[in-house]
Amino acid sequence: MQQIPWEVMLILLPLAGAMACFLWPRRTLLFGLISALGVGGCVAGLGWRLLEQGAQRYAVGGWGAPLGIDLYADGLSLLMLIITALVGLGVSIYSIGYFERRQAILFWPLWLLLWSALNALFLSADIFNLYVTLELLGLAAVALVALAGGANALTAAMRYLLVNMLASLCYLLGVALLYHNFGSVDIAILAQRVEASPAVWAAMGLMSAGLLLKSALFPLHFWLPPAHASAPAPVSALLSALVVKASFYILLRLWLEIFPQTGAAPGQLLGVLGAAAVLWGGIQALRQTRLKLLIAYSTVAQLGYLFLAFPLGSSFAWKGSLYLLLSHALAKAAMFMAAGNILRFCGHDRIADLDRVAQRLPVTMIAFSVAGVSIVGLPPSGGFIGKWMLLEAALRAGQWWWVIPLILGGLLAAAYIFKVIGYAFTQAGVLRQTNKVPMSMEWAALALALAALLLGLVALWPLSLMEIGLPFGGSEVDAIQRAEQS
Amino acid sequence: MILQWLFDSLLIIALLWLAWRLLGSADLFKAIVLFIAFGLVMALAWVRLDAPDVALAEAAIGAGLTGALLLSALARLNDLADTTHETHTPSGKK
Amino acid sequence: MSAVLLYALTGAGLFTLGLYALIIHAHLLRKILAINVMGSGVFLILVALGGRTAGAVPDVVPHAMVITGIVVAVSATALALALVLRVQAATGRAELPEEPLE
Amino acid sequence: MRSAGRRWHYLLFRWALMLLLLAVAVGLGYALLSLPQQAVGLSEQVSANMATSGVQNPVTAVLLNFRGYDTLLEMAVLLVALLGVWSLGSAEVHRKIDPEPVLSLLVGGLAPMMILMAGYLLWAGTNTPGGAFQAGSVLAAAGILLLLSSKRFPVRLMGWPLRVVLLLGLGTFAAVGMTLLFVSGGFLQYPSSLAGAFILFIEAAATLSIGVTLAALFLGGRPQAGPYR
Amino acid sequence: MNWDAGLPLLIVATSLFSGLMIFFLSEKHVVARTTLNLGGAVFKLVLVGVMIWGVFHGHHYEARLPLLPGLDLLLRADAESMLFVVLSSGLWLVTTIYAIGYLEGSPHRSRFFGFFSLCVTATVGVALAGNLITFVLFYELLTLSTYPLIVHRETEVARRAGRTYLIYTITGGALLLVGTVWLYSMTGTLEFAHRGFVAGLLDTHRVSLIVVFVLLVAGLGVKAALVPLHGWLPQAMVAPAPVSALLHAVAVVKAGAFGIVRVVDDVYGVEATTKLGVSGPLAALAAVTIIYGSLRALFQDDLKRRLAFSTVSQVSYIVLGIAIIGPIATTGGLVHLVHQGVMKITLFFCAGNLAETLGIHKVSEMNGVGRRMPWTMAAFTIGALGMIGVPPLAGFVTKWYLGVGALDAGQEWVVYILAGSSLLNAGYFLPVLYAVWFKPAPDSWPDERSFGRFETSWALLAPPVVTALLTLAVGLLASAPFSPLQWARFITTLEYMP
Repeated sequence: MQQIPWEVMLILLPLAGAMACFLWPRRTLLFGLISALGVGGCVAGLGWRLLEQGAQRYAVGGWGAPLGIDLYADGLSLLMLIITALVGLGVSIYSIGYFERRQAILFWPLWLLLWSALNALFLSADIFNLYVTLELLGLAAVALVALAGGANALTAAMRYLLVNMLASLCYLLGVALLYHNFGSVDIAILAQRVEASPAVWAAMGLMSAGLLLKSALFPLHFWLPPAHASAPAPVSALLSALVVKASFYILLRLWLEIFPQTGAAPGQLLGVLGAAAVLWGGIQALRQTRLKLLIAYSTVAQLGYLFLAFPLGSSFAWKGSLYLLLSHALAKAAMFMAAGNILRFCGHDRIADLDRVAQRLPVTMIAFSVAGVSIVGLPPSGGFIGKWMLLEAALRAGQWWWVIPLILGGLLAAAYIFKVIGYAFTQAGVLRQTNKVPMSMEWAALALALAALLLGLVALWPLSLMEIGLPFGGSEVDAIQRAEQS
Repeated sequence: MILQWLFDSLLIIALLWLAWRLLGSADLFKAIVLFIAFGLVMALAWVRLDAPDVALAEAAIGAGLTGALLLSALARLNDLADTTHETHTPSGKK
Repeated sequence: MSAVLLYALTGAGLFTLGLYALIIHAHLLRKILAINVMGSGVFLILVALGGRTAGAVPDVVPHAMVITGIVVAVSATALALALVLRVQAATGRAELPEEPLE
Repeated sequence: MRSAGRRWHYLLFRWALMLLLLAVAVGLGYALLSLPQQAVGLSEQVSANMATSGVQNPVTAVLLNFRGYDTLLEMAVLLVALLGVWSLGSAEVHRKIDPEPVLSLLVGGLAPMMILMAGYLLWAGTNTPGGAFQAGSVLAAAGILLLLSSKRFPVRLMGWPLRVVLLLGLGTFAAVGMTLLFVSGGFLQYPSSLAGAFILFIEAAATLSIGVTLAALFLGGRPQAGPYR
Repeated sequence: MNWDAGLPLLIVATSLFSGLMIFFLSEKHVVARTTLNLGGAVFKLVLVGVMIWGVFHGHHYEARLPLLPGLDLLLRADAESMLFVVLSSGLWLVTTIYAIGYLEGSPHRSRFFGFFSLCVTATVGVALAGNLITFVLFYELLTLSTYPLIVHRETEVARRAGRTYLIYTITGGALLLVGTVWLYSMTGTLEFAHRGFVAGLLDTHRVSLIVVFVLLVAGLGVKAALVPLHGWLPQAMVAPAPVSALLHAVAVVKAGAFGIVRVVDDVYGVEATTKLGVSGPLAALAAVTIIYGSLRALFQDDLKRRLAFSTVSQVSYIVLGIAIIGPIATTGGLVHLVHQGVMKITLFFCAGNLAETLGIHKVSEMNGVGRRMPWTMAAFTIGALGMIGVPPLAGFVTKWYLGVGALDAGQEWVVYILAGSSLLNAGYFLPVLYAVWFKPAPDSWPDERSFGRFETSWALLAPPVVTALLTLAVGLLASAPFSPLQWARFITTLEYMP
């Protein structure tokens, strides 16, 4: 029996949806939602296959690596695809009410192309193909930011575009070095052939620099707050939840497969930068007076956590980092949507003037608070599980100092989240002029926030998916450690 | 052989010199013209490196189209700069 | 040293030269030019190193990659130029503000 | 005082940057020199599979067959760039000044020739240098010349006909890929006997799309017709 | 579902469910809200009754939900948890009735009662937690659900109090979390066990264990209001009276004290606690808190503030009893968990009644109020005398056991602390009682409202009377079976059994 190649469907379906939206602009909503649901179905199909048969490799064109391009799906890519589909569905529903028609006919094709790029990126096993998907992703993201119009959004988009182009070139140069050293651009083949050499070091430096720039690791985060804060709310959600994660995903893959034997120093450096990001982003978020900027700086901080796994390097730490990534994606998307609702409702997002929003937009406020719980890392939430795993990994590895940023970051996050919530509990007068917020926008935010919360209660399930294809190496090490100690 | 070396060195020096000049030029128009020239020299380099396909692509896209895009953007930029104080268009949704 | 490596080194030079200009210059058109020069440098490295084959025929896979790269570059450049125009229209300057946002 | 201080900072920054980049360049150069003398590229695999690729030009074989998926995504990149430009504003339809008569005359002669040349490049691309991208860009150049020389853009064609042409390349590529999925069981897996025909078909569509897309990018905005007005 | 696993879940879920339902009710649905509130509370109490019966008949109630590989969310009914569950669910019912009366006609009641129910959910979760991570989870949930209650009035003062509360408790929660993870990374388990689960590491990880102990106690001490971590408690008295009752008697400070009990008894075990040398400093800290709280209470004119400092002092009796390390003192500490709750809730109810009915907030305004509100003030008197330790009231039993326990453990200094503290208690309560009963009443009260037949509305009056009677009962019937004292002794035997 011939198997349906879900991987290919995942890439082509949103692509086809984008083309249909472009061709029939009056039907964007229909095509957009069909694509969103279809992608959800394909992810489920792929997940089912992975559960039954383990990691999958698909040779596009039948050539196979190294000549052709391979698609590869294991637990890591599957989880990224699932989270993309979840956030994507939420954003799609949210966008129905958010955009007026003129923007909608541009938003939908761009968003579906972005989705296609994300899926292609998470499925690619080829570092040059990853470059193409990165470019597709970056350009679509820039176009979506610029959709907001206005001087802030335009300058932010411009900065974002330049950063993207620069980062992609750095990455491409690294690809060139790797290809010419080992004669392949396939990750698995490179992983077999790679051995430490100056070229590998240079490639690691260049590719990491490019990808860190795109993932906005401190101090390369300067472009992120303006871009994420000035984009339309659903776009902010996509950028913070998924787009920055995409480059992190590539970095993770490279780090796990190609650069494992470069020694401990680079990992420690990334850890230090991550810790700095956590603290700096938290402090900056606390200082902001506008809600969307606060959330954007919170993203800077939260991205920092993900890098704390690099110095630890154990499979448990990687999983914790990935878990944080997943829950941050859901929570942050919910948060930006909630901010979008507030912005729509009040006409501004000045935190100090958020009087009585809690009473007027209860669902939105609950969504924000619930997402905040996960961002802070309080139980029971996905953020808590991720932090717990990182804390445990750090203490097990004897590197207790990583506990400090993890905890301080949580306290800072609590401070800036409750700063917002606190303003919602004020007695100030009733707002003068308010706009109606569609119900779909409120409930989409709440659904994603609750999903982030739920991640804290069903951790075993995502954690078992992470085992498919053993992207983080065997978990036996952890099991043995555990057995020894108990 | 020596001719080959001479050609290579000339090409490389031309590339670096053009890049240096175009990136340092005070006049934007001149910079763009130099950039087009740079693209054409790049095309020569591609030919020298036995990459005729790339040479064609570079000449047509890298030098030609990008150059045209840059020139037209510069022209519109100058138009905007001339009229910007009287017809300052507040950006936003159209 | 072979000519091939010389070209590759030139590519490295173009890359850093472009990077320097990208950081130093404020005008957006110059930044875009700088990025294009950087791109040419990367492409040069990619193709030049493909010439280290035994026979006379160079490795063509990097050629295809570079063609892809050139098309990507022109797409990004076109978008960037359109953005520059809009930034100029919105702010009156074709430069990025020092402070991102207030 | 303050401006002097700032200037001093600026100079310091410049020098530090230069040193840093010099270090980068040296490191990069060292890495390049340290590469093995003999490449371990994919030349052998490429030449071994040329026979079944359906074309004679190895670059075309890589671009449209071996790594055709990259090219498919690249067509999407072009579309995204165009959508991005369209989202930024609309293009003027009416020109303020009449095009120069000399230019019009020149274009009248040049454009058909360029279109012919594009066709040749496309055709020749299967076995000699050339191909969809080169042909497409020549086509785009012809389009740009036409745009520059014409007094008024063909508004009537700017609606859905334009969109169809813009999507032609990507759409054909994806559709062929999907068809092959059902025919030969693999995405973009050409049956070797028909590979040449398929590739030419895709390339023809792609050339048209690339040409029109690039010309539309040159226009720098949405055409003022149709729903995207 | 298996009933033995279902019951603990159900006990937690009753108030969770009613809380979530209440959020979606509009302000106008008074009847539906009241039904949900009281229904949830009564149902929970019935379930707790069933559970006591079951535990007595040898049932082993345990619900597990896998959280991480090797780490479960565990709800379990053991002797200690039953003590706290009974206390919190019983007092919750009373407090709910009181709150319904107290908040009648005020805005945002759905929000208030929603979080109120979540708060008790968290407390019951804390009580039933069978391992440290479950404890942490509900402990944090408690923090989150009490914050909206503290800022409920939405005034600037309330918001500042809420902010202070969060700063203290979130920081405390973070310390607790670090301690927990650290402990887990050493032991590989977090499940509460009689005599603890760290004994095997005493030789190898001595310093780490001490640091973890400090972290855990610091985290828990914030809620238990151990000096110097008590700063939030007096500020939080701006909250409505039922919330104060919740903070001081039912939930928050109790959760902290109960956590310390768990850490000493079931995480470290008394043996390890002694061997590590951390019990002495803990006892000293508790003693300092007892004296400091009483001293500060002496000088407060604001009634609720005086009561708040009294709480700071009284809760540390629990910690002191545990830290003395000895069966009798531990019994005294454990039983004070219940006794302090019953007494302090009475006092706060009465303070709320004074404020609601007569607008009295200050001690200096209380002259002669005994004649205007005899029932309320009688309840207040019983609570206050109990606090001082007058026999045969609840507080006396506690102090007796603490004193005897300290002598038994050879720590005479504790007796002086107890005596001093009792003197101070008398010092800040007796003048109030004197003024209430013997000083002449002023011509008019600050802000009097009439409630018809009774001195105040029945919903405000019944709860303090009931809890005052309880104060009397737990003291008088201390040696009856199923009294808190007997239960505490039972727990102690488990811990100290050879």
